[in-house]
Amino acid sequence: MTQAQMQVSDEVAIEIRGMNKWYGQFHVLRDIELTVNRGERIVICGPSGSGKSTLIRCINALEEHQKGSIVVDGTQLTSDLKNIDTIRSEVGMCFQHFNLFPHLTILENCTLAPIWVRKIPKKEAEETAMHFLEKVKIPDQANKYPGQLSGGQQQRVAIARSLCMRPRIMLFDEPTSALDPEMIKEVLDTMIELAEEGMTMLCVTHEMGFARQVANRVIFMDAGQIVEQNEPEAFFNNPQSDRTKLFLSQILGH
Amino acid sequence: MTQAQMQVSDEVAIEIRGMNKWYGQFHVLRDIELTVNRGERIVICGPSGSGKSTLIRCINALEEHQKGSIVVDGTQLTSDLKNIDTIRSEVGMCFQHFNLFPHLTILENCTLAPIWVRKIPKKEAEETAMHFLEKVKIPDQANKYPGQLSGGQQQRVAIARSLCMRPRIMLFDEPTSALDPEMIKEVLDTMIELAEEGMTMLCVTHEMGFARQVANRVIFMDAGQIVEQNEPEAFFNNPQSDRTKLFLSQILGH
Amino acid sequence: MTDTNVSFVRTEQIPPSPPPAAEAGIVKWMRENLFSSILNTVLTVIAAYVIIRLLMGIVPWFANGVWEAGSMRECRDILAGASGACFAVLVDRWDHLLFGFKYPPEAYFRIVIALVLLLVAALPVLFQTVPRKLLLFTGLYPFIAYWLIWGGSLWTPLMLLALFVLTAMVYRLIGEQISTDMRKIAAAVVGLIAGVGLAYLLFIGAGELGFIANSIGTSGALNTVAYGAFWLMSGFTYLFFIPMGIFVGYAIYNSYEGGGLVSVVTALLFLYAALTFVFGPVSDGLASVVGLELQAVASRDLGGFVLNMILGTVCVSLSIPLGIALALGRQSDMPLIKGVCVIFIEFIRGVPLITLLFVANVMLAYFMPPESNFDLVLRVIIMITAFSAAYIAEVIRGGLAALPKGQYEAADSLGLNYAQATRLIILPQALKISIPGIVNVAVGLFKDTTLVSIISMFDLVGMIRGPIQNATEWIGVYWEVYGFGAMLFFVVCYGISQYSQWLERQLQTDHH
Amino acid sequence: MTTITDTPAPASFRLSSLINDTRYRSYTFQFIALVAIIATMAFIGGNLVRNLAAAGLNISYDFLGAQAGYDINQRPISYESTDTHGRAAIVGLLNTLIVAFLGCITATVIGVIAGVLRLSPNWLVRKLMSIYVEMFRNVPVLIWILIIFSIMINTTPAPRAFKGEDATASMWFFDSVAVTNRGVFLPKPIYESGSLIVGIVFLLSIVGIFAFRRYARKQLYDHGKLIPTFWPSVALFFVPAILAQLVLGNPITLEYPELKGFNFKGGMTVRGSLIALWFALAIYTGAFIAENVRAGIQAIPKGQTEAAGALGLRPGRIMNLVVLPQALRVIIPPLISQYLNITKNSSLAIAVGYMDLTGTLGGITLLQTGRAIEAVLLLMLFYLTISLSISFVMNIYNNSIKLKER
Amino acid sequence: GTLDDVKARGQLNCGVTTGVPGFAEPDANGVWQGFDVAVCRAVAAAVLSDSNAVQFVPTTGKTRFTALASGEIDMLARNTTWTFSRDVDLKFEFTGVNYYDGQGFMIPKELGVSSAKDLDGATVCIQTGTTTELNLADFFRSNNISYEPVPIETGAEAVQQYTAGACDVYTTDASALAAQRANFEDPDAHVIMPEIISKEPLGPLVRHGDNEWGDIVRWTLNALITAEELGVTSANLAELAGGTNNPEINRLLGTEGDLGGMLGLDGDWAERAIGVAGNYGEIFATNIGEETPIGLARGLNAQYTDGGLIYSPPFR
Ligand SMILES: Nc1ncnc2c1ncn2[C@@H]1O[C@H](COP(=O)(O)OP(=O)(O)OP(=O)(O)O)[C@@H](O)[C@H]1O
Ligand SMILES: Nc1ncnc2c1ncn2[C@@H]1O[C@H](COP(=O)(O)OP(=O)(O)OP(=O)(O)O)[C@@H](O)[C@H]1O
Ligand SMILES: [Mg+2]
Ligand SMILES: [Mg+2]
Repeated sequence: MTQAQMQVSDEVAIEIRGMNKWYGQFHVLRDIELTVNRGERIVICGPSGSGKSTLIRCINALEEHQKGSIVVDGTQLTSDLKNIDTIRSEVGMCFQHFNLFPHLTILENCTLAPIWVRKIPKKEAEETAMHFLEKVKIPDQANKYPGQLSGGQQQRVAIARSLCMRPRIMLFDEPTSALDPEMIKEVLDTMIELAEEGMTMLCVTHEMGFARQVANRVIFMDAGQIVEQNEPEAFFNNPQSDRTKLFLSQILGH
Repeated sequence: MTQAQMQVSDEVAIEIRGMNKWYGQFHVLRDIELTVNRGERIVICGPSGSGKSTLIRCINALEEHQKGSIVVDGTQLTSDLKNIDTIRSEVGMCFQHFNLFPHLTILENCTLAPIWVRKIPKKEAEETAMHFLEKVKIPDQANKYPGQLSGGQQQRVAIARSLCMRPRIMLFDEPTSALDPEMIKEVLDTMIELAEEGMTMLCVTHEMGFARQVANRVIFMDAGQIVEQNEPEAFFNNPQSDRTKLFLSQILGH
Repeated sequence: MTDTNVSFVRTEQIPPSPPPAAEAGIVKWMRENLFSSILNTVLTVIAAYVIIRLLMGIVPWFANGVWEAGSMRECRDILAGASGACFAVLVDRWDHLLFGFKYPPEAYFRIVIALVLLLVAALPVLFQTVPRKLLLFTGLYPFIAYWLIWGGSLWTPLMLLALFVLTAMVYRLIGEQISTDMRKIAAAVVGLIAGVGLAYLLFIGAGELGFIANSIGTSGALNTVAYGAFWLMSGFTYLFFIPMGIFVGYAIYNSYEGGGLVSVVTALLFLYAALTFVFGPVSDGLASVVGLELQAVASRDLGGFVLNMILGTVCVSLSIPLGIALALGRQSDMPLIKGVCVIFIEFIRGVPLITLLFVANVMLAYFMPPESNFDLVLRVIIMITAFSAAYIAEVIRGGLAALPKGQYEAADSLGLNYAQATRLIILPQALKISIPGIVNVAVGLFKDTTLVSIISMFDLVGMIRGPIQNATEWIGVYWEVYGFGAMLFFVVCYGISQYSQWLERQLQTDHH
Repeated sequence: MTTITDTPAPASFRLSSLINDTRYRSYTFQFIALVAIIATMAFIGGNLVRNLAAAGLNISYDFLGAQAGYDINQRPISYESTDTHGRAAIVGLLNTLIVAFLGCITATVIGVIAGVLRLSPNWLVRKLMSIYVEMFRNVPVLIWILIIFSIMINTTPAPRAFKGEDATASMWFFDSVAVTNRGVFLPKPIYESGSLIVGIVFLLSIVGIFAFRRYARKQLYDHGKLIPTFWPSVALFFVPAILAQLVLGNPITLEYPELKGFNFKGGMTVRGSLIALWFALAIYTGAFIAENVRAGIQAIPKGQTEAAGALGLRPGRIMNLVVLPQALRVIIPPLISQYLNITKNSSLAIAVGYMDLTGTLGGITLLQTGRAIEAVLLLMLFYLTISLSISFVMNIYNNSIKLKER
Repeated sequence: GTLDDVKARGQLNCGVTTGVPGFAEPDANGVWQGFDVAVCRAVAAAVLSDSNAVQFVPTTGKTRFTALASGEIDMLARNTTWTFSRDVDLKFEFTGVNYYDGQGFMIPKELGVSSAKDLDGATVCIQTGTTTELNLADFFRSNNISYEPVPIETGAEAVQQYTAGACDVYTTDASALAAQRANFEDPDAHVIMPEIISKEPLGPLVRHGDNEWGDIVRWTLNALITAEELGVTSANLAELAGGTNNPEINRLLGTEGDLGGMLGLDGDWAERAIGVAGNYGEIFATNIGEETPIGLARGLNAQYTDGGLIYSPPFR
């Protein structure tokens, strides 16, 4: 299945306008403009330190931006905690290092936020959790602790944990880069499945195969700016900017 | 370049005769017989726990053997401290975990032993050190601390540190197994270069590409015994013993 | 030039054989462990000499020990000049050493039961494998122990327990069970009460500050400065007493959606009201109907080793929550709160415990309202708790720092708020890492409880240095009593520290 | 690329922003905390004022200027019973510093030795050391102070045992040192003209030792010559000064302690109370330091020793050049807190009659003047200052040797 | 006032020492016994009609004044010397003297010293916690002789040092010296020197400002003294309380006049106080007198009629 077959609506899911961010004096993100429609699957790539992580962390309010606006699902991201809460419950996030809670079982990991944030009864939350664990193909591990799982399994649990909050948008920050090669596939498969269901996704990754297969759009960032964005085929086969060409030559040659 | 092109002399570098070692009641090394000529490059492989590390640690007197004899460069390895010193200054060793001294700069790591053991003036020792650091391609890191380097760089420093003692024999104990894939190549390149210069080398490794490319001889160990040894081509293409076949099938299939 | 004959295949296995004879047996052990080098041989000889000399001194003293005598003089007569201990003092003053001299002997069994139950209550905290259900007993234990040790009516601890349970129920009721409209109303009411209450307190406080300023007066430069500062603060408080009240009321009202603040404040208000108005009459009333009385014992009458144990356990358990709060405060990014916590922790850690005990003894009473007169044991508990809280806070801070940043971020990204993240994610992990450290602080603290002897409390050491050594019949005893005291502490502390080491090993393997 | 900058209007301020807006939230909380702190202060302060007035007391530090009236046996600075309470407090403070300083040094020495011996290959020594460590770590320091003091008093002879024909005790080192249960009496140097030169020579020889060690290091670095330094240093320490002493005709003489009347007279005295406290603190804290040292050494991976060994370094050098420099970084932070503990535990001095800060200011002064609040506050202030200075200095040192990481 | 507090509480809080043989020490059963303790019990009996309604609060030298000032205790009956500054500066009220003491010296006989003036260079063990240090410093300074003070916290430890020879001389109040010597292995090997270098009038004290309460403590003590003077003993108390022809006894025991009412107590208050352990002389004899291990002679503490200083103002 190619990206063309997945439906993209016209509804805007994320709208970023003139967003700027500084760490102290260091200008990490410069005038970011980005509109993501509902159902879009966007892959973000770029050299290390180019601000990819920072960008998607801003969308989730894990980092504050200093200028410009971010509107997620109609909610403006301001310093108001209520808005932040609303946005966070709309947006799920998967980290490079999974960040599962090691003292809770897989099931508890998945039900914690639904119970405490969404105030869903425990039983119902557990049913939902089992549903998503089945989806990521590890229902049988539900009562184990994260430490007993392999990296790939852990990452899938992390995805399931986010899904349990029933987010409308998922952010992924290099979800496979901490994994051994055999496990990467498991996780990518899960993500592809998710994409097929029409989840809006922003994914920082260097897995170009994944980008080709599922992305609607590939964004290339460098030095805190969006340098180029295009549909995957066009992006890979016919990059425009020199910076992109150089980057692609390194990444694909590797 | 293949191994045939590197010269091997008839001079004996290491001679091990009927060597046995026990840890308590546990018989780790059994009747080891091994002669290494000057300039030979030997790769030792075998399943985990087969005694590979123990063998090469015995050659360096890091472990005591209880029966049999080890003669390195004409010096018999006894519990006599003088002999141990002589042998250790002839034999360099690289460990899996590099074991750099974290409180000393790279340069100090490299000059410590030459100054204190070989009594080489500091200036001269530093020149030698820089020479070898250049050889392993990290002269610019000389004044950093090990903690500030990547794993591959650290392993290369470890090699340079051994070389600074101008050993005639180098022992490597799985020098690349703690490294990320990208870094393995850096280190193997350095080792290949060393091999090309005719250094006598004993290397415990599972990098079969490396073995094919540089080794004169591959030794397969199991349960504390040398089970099979042969030239790399013969060893890989036509293993004799069942144990070896099994092992190779596992390792190459991987 | 290449060695052509490299290929070799082993056809038969070499079976493992035992090591050569010289490599085994006691001789080898001795050689390796005692006489492996000249230096070691010398050390062995020296060590052996030291041990023999010590034994030569101690063994006869022990062996000759007199166990039955009425006084030191009788002991001396029995020993007739030979070196020997007078253990009779231990027999004679056994009760006093353990329980103090005022605790009613017929109630000793109560303390023994309380201590045994303490072990049971501690089990689920100390060992993960013990059924979690026992934690319920741990929660009940303080009330049981209070009743057993201090006696009085069972209704007092029971009522307290009931109040706590009720408070928790009120909290849940407001927080989770009632409808949003009801919660809005509750929020308005509670906000009003809390706001007015706060404004009232601030008003009083402002007056108090003015009072202080006036009583300092302006004689002398330092006084003038203090005078000004107090009036300034007073003015500040006057200025804000109404706005603060309104604001706090409004804040509580406004937070009805989250439910958190409202339910916490409601629960606290409930607890306060219940304690002041309901608690006394009801428990007295119940007590007059059905007694359930144990002979009451005043805190003052506690003594001996039991006092050390009580001070140790009570203070450590109380200081853990305080320590957690301090540690979290110290991690806070609000400078004022962080500053207060840092100052508190560093101050407490910078002064010796006995100066704090002096404070408990000579100063604390001055800080309390004139009519309140709580007894020395309580004051000492307050100071020791503050003391150990500072140390525990540092241990827990280490545990917090050991948590990867990713845990905080994951909690944030799931939408958990600070309180939830802290309670559900951060603390459980940080505390687990900190347990060995906390146990070490506890051991140190337990040993330090002997310092209360310096402020005239009759703990084990106080008992020895006071009544026993000054008793007419036991003037001159020394080694026996101190040796006994040292032994008691050793047994307990060594046990605990072995536990903590076991736990550390356990945690290490957990991580892999 | 377009650079539109339609920055959103900052969210309008509402009262609820004070709680819900991350920009104001922390200020709000801090403001509330500030008011709460002030209110608590008001509560405590008001009570204090009221209670003091009721008791007819006032806070005043005038007593520090009043005559103390009591004697102190160990006086680092001159002090008479006619001096003020303030001066008595200073004497006490100095005594605290003396015992803390001696205690820290001795505890470190004991701790390092015991810690290293706990890793000894010798089974007996290892066991003995772990008995020592466990015994001291698990019994309150107060009990140890009392026990050690008692041992000292009862096992060493009283001065009068040295008296008469049938003396049961005798002095050590050719009648120059007397060990009694009142303390140790040592010869005291008397400086006559010329002794200044001897002193200078001695100082120079100490400078010389350092210079020599530098020279030796330089020889090694420049010419690869390894010069032994231990015995030459020892020789340098003693020989020049002794030579100068002989050449100048013994300008420095020793005054030997002599039994006169009740006590040994002349010479120097190290009082029993000081020794007992010093020894008790050192041996108690030494047990803790031993554990830190052991942990520090064990924290160094075995690979470090092996790598150094494989480079041909001998065990002694491995210890000095590789293991100890690294172990030190692990040992220092807990060592700081042990030093602080010694200082704080020295406040138990009064149990053995050593007149430290707690014994003077917090003891007799408090008792005589009844100024409990003032005395206790001052006492805490002094201790706090000492503690903070120690940890300040040690932290600077600790930071200076921290390992560099990525 | 304090009286109401005590009555409301039903218990008298009385500060004592942590243990001085004969004066205040808990016995093997944990019951406080001693000469100072008897005063507390007498007051309790007078006020609360129950000599056991006393909470004894052990205090050290450091804590005693704050304990009293802060209201933790109602009265302090602990060997506390009545001095000007304590009375005036620290704002306490001494309600009388129950024991006239003085600081003395004890020294082993074998040293052959007969006068304190010969103690030049001696090491002196002092039990800290009272006026001892000051007296000692004054004495040696005025006599221009040197000494080495060794301050010790508890009597037991001082004795230990002294007997081990760690000090040559032991100084504290003469009463304590005698008491402790009596318990030595060989009491005769030690002598108490003739010099008494200070006046140590010891007596109970209360807070300044509550004169009613001060009066009760003062006159309870005086009642005990007067009882001895008038020959009222525990043996004949009941009989005399029935009424005698000695008006002074009658006033004391409440059969004549209303002295008790003036104090805010009832008429039998003195009878109850005396009933606890007898009159002053009996208390002395049972706790510290020559028949006890403490073995103190009455000396200065004899009634004025016997040449001592014990003297009570008249009950009228
Ligand atoms: N907390 C911080 N404080 C200061 N600078 C930071 C901080 N976090 C990130 N940076 C800097 O911001 C820049 C962008 O970081 P970011 O993590 O977004 O890069 P990235 O594109 O995700 O890189 P990578 O591929 O390595 O993850 C980097 O130069 C980084 O050093
Ligand atoms: N110090 C020791 N004491 C006891 N047994 C040991 C010790 N060191 C190693 N052994 C045992 O000796 C055997 C051989 O160990 P060795 O480290 O030489 O194996 P290896 O072939 O290097 O394995 P690997 O590939 O895992 O490094 C193993 O069974 C190991 O458990
Ligand atoms: Mg990143
Ligand atoms: Mg190995």
